[in-house]
Amino acid sequence: IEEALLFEIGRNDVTGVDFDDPAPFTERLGKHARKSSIDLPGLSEPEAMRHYVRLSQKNYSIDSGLYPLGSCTMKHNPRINEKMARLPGLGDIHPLQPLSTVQGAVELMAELGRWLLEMTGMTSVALSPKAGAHGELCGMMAIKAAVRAKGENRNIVLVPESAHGTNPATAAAIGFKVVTVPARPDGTVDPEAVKALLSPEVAAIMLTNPNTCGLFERDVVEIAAAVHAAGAFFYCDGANFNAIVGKAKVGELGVDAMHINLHKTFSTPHGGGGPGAGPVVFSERLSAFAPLPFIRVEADGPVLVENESELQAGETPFGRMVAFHGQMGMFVRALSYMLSHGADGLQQASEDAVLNANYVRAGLRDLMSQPSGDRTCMHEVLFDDTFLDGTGVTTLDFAKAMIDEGYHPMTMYFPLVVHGAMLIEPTESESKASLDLFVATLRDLVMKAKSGDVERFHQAPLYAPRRRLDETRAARSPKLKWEKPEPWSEAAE
Amino acid sequence: IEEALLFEIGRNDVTGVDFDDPAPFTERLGKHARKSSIDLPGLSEPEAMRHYVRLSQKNYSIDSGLYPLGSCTMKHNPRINEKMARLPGLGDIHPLQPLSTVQGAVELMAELGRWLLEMTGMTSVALSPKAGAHGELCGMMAIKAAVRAKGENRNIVLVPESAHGTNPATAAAIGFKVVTVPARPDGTVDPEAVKALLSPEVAAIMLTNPNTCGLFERDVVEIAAAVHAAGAFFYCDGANFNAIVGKAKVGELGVDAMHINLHKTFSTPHGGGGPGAGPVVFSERLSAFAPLPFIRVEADGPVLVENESELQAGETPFGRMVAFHGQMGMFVRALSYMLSHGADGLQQASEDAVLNANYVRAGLRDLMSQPSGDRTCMHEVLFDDTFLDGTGVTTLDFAKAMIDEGYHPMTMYFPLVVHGAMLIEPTESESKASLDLFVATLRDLVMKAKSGDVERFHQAPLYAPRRRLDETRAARSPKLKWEKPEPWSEAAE
Amino acid sequence: MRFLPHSDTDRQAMLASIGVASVDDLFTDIPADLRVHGLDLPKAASEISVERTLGRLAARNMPASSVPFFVGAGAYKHHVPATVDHLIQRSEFLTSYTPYQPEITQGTLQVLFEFQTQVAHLTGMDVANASMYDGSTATAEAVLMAHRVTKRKKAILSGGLHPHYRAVVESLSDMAGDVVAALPADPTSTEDILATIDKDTSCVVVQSPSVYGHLIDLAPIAAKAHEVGALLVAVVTEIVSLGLVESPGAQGADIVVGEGQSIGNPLTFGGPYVGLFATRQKYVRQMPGRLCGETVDAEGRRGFVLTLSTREQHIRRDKATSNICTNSGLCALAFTIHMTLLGEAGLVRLARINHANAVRLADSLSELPGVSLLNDSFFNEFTLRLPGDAAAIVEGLAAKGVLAGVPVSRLEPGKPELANLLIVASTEVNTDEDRAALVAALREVL
Amino acid sequence: MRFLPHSDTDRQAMLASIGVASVDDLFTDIPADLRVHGLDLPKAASEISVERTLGRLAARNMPASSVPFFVGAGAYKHHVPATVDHLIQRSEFLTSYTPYQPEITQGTLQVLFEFQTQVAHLTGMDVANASMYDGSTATAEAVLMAHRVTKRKKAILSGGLHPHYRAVVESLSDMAGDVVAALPADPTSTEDILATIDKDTSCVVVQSPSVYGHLIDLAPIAAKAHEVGALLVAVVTEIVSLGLVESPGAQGADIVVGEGQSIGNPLTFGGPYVGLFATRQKYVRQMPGRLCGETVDAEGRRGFVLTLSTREQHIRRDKATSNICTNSGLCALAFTIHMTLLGEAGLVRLARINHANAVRLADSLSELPGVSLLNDSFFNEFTLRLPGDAAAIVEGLAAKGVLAGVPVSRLEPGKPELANLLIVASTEVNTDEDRAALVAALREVL
Repeated sequence: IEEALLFEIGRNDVTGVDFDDPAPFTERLGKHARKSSIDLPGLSEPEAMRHYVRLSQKNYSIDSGLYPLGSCTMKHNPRINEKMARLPGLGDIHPLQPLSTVQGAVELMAELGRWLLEMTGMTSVALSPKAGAHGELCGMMAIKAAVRAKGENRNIVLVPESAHGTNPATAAAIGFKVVTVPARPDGTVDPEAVKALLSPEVAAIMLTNPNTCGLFERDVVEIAAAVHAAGAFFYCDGANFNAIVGKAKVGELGVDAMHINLHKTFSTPHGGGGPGAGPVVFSERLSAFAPLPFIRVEADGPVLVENESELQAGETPFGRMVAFHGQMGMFVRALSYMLSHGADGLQQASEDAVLNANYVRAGLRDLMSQPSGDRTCMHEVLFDDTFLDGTGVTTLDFAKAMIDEGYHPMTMYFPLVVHGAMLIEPTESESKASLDLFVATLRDLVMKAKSGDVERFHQAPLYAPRRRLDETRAARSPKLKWEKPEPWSEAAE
Repeated sequence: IEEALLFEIGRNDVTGVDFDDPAPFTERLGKHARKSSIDLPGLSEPEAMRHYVRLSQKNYSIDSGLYPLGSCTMKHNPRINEKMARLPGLGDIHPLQPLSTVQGAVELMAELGRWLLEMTGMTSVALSPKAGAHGELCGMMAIKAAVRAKGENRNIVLVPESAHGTNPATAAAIGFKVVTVPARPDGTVDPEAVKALLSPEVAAIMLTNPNTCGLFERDVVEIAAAVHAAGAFFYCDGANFNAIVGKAKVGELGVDAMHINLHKTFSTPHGGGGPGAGPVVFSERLSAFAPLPFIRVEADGPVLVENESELQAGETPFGRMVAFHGQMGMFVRALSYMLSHGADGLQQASEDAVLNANYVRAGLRDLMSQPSGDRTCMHEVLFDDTFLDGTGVTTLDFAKAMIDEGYHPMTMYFPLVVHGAMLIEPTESESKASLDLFVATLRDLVMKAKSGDVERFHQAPLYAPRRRLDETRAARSPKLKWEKPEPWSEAAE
Repeated sequence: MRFLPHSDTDRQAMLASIGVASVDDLFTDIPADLRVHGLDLPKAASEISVERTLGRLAARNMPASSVPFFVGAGAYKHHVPATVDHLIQRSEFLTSYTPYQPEITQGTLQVLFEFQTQVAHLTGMDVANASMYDGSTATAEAVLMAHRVTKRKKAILSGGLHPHYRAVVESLSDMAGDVVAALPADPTSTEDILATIDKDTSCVVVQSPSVYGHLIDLAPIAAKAHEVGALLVAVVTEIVSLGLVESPGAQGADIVVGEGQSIGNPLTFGGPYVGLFATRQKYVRQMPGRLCGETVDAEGRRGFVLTLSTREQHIRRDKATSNICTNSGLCALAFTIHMTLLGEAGLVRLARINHANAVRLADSLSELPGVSLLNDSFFNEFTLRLPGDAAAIVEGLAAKGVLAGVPVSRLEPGKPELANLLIVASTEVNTDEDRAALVAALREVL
Repeated sequence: MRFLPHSDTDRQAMLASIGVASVDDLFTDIPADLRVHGLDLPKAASEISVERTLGRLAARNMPASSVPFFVGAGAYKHHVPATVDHLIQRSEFLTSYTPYQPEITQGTLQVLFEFQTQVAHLTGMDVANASMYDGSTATAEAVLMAHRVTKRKKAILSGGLHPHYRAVVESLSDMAGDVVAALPADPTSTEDILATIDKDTSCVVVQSPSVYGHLIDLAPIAAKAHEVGALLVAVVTEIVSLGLVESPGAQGADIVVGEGQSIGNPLTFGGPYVGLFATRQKYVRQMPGRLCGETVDAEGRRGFVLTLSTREQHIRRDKATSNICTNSGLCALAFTIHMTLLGEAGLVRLARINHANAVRLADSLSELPGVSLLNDSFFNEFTLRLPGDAAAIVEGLAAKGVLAGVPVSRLEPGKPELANLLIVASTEVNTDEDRAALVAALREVL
């Protein structure tokens, strides 16, 4: 069933919100009153409800099926978290109302920080970054501030080729030069390769651990030591933290800064692309540079430090990442998730996440190819397209065929170091029965591909709200907003 | 996508709810402790979420499309009503906590009663009935009590053949004999036919107004007078009240009792079959007999009268319909709806409901047949199957074909007095654009039927979660709960 | 008005299509002198204004979750997982009608099939229907059904039956011309119901746990009833009890009715709730209410439909087994989801915590001077004899912010011998602090 | 644990399939001496327990809806229709990922297309992106974009720009080696920004209404900027103002950024909010953030996809226009639904009520002795000079249960000349009683 655009069914004189008219008054807009029409069509409440319900029905979601996007950690989003975020005492407070009236909020932020630090073994935390990439920016700004504080002028950041695109983009955004670290055949970073690149010019290395090939960087301690010995810092991309909560503390691995995607590891909902939240934990070497605002834990309770005028000795924040205090709504959800799991549950969740990924690996290893052989993975398992050689089916075709089987595809063509990569992260939320069905479906698809049933793959998806979309056309002459059709084109319809 | 039964995917040792274990204690169950297993499979929270989300996706709903079920009034269900019903002060109060701690609830019930009485022009209201049919039962019990109080022994109830099945079922449930009143060709009741049936044996007539053919009983005043002259009472089925709110007061039409379906006229959600709420309004002649509990409006505020010991002179309730005080959750939603509309909005809603039905009539009158010719209807329009004569398409086929066009079918084969009846009630919630599309779709289907494209109708629905279901097989050897498959049958699968 | 899609332009265009000049022309069947012009009610209100008005009313009530809370007697404060309330608000469940078109309502139908199975398993019966309005109306329907099955007209009601339930049965029976023999209130569980069963008896109605909290041995009553050709109707108002207590089915009940509110549904001042109704296979065609059954579609795939509707009013009219039409669909959905989340393991644990909390509370309270416990056995509710008028004491405790229970006089007014009795319930929502608060407050007011 | 589906039996079976003896065997890549065994954190908690813990924290805060509330300065208390919050919680929106697979995410994509169109129309610009984190980060990104477009490195910030926004721009520019010329705080709207614009200027950043509530005439600033080849970046933190105030686009702005929280999103102590970002067609390939574009599918049907991603980090890595990845999808959805419910008619009425309430409040407050209003023009927010320290007065009013506004010293600490200034906002949620309460309370504490 097709659903028109709002602009095709709405009318500028229809509204779905009622207001009482204000008593007469004299405007105080000066000469600034709007002269032009805005052209914003409205819908009555029943029409709006139906429009957005029907649109929603064109979406895939975790709640309706397995969502094996590697590196994205699409896990169950508990509704208790949503309920807690909507408590008036948490959802209906203003960031600038007197601090005396929001002490519960400050306590909540302090508590969230305590959990994050215990899980990571780090020293301090910046809660304000708004998403993972924003957390990276925060971490790298702290590193730049630390480099400056030492009076040094290091302008190189090392990034492995398997890294998320945000890593080089972040480093570049604040003027660093990005140098790529080559990967070993199995996708991990070779400490020798790092050492070869280290120099007094190097400010930091940005490493994802577990890495984007689903492997734990087994030489991480050696790399960290070398980086520190060279006077540089170790930034860790925490996107894959879900694999190691309660299993390893990054502070003990030598990390100086790591962002944590609350919307991955701690289940705040992805919402079709956000909002996220990207708190950054710091080692002792970087703690002083954490941005404003931050929570200072004092003897008689936590204090929210907002301005430079409130700083104490040893506090040298590099500035501010964002207006206000960060993603409180996500803090509530994440803390609700953490409290629910507890220490035991968090560890169990990581174990089950890793168990599930390996179970999928075990179910597919005989039919699908792994770039560095069949070895134990962390919370996601990486395949390449070797097994499709000669079939005429590409990774993209294979992924789109999964849609027709009722599944969201896995992450494709990432990491870039692997040809035709397929990165599967089932997460701990999936039951054995769910994984069994998933594995059976994929096995069936592989057999179909190998048996020459190619058309099915090239045509896929057939059973989705849309067939494959023409992305080239979209980019060639971008149509980014609705335009009223010309009268003649209406007549032609 | 298929979804298994809970009993096929659940496990008795899995749970989606955590509890802290109680400290050791000594059981006080006597000899009554359960000895046998219950056999109740559980699901973890993510599994349960997915199971029920996927099941929901197999349902049609108002929020996803027009739902033109005649006599059912499937209108928009505002979410503000849901929000209000969940205020702790309204949703989280116990029916037996001290009345001093629930005065807001009592006030709300009184306020709801005030609105209902003003809209109907009646004298008193019984809020406790749990649904429309339960309201009918309440009304007829009050009538029986009134008959008894007069020392009479009337045991006949007159019911038109076009009535809902609940009318005769209700009368019969409390020992009345049901006598059918024939309809005039246009579906309305002939006062002469009523007069012919009236006798000292007749306790009441049960009339639906507007009637189930979508017509206002134009002789209702004359009928009421005749009924009253014969010493009988006039029960009005209020299922179609949505057509006349703010347009006519049933009290002024001579009605003695009428139930009001809060889940129809006042938009409390149908919920896949309930819960409803069926308050009954009474004329002065019946008010004394209204059941316990009821609200007595006293000088210093409303009082909830729960027991006979609290009665005042002139209060002679016939008993009690239900434990506690009725459907408070529905009272909140209905009052929220009424407050939102106000006097002006309620009248406008009825006008728009009637306007929409007549607009559909106007759009289809040249192609579809109306049993008593093309005349103005109230909030629903009735067609018969004459227009399908000779096509090989039945009313059922036609309705199922609507499913393939993305619509819920209209009410079929009701009222029984019309052959192959199709009763369409769009309600006031539908926009002109929505009705235009609906009319165009039905016109297209009629043309297709007349052009001999019969197979499409016989096969329908093709694009629904299920094709037509075998109802005979279901009834022949009823399978009303899940049974574990025999081992050999598992092996055979 | 935000709920009405038409602009005035739309309305004019539509009137023109219909061929009338004004909306009034559509209402000409209503006699002109009876046409209403304006109601004496307020004008339309914005959403903000509606929230203010209802918020003000809500603020005049004392919510269960805001205080130590021990009120039961047929409705119980349990914790409902957020998942339940989220799922029942999905448009596809909330705004769907009775599943008369099974091809596009398999969601509702499969849920009802799961509900029927869960209720049958819980009660230990063969079949259950797709819900009734509530426990009290289910009980009245059970009595009518027993009359149909036995072709007798006399029901015996135990003195442990909830007085509201008794009143509902009596009111309907009175109108229908049937006989009800109701035993006196039985707060000590000492009545001799066996002695009242005779050859005219169609059914014996026994509640366990009784309204006073006593667990009743149903087996001998079933045996005696069956001996004379009568049925045993077992009533359960606290369905959580079945996690720990033997099922009525296992004890010989012929019909089990109950109130399902405890699972999945909020208190909401008494409604909407969900009535449970289960019986033996042989009586299935005498059951009231909707039934969902399994079948196959035209392609042979499993599917579900409403079935055996020849029992129902929309087919059989005055010959129907009941006049019921609307059931408690959404409450049944909440029940099923909550029960699915619990599973057997969770239900047993929930029941155990309820029982543990009640045992601890009973022990603490009965140590207070002048307070005595009337129960030998109980689940999560028991009856105390207080050294004074229970209603007055409850009011005194409410003023201190503790909701202590239901005075028996609220249900059985005008009986001085019951005036000092208090029914106290404790569930998983009560903390140690709640219990301590009640004990302390009661000590003060006594 | 309720979120984890496996029973121990399941786990054992899975380990066997994998071919390892224990879960520990899956973690052998972590050096043994660094393996953690137990965290110093509490054990798993039931849902009831989580509700108690977080409820206790919530109870220590004073919610906006519980008191007369006049706090603004970049975040505003508006009424969000229940429909909005219901729809954004639908599983299909809430638990979906970034729409990288357009065939099965047309719902999210069409909403983003509607969002982009609404934002473009509101701001009077050609194109808008699919949202940023919030207004402050959108402003920082706008400055970076202006640097890219003009190939200059100096941004001029008006003294009416929200101090937090200024700090965010300064922090990032400092790190990137760019120049920021920030004018002093301008509570009286008397700065001469035109004089500061020179040939090195890449952009002028002006907020209207300013953080002090003044409406700013953007046209002359745009003219002067364009004269020297610089861009005008207009900042709107109260998007409702655009219902009554001329759009920045109509006044010549080149980039419009804003905070969209006011429409559809709760206060939530500052986040998550939704950043708006719109610009001229010619700069579209220099924009940061996601863009949704129209296209067709293999059958020629209209559909939507994320497009122009060659600007983005996941393709261009260190050459991307921004490092942004996650946006504010769900908040943008809330914005779009609320804006759709409002429509132009509703937005204008909403804006009018806001303005009316603020005008009435300003008039009442400025009559108090020693209180003066600094604004000639304003929308729903204005600045007062009080006869004493504003922060202390606000604390005093909070103790009386009135949240009166934002003392300028909260945003600009350590500047004695600003210490007596108070920024006061009033929206449609304020009643006559709220206003009277503020006036009365302020009269008392002065």
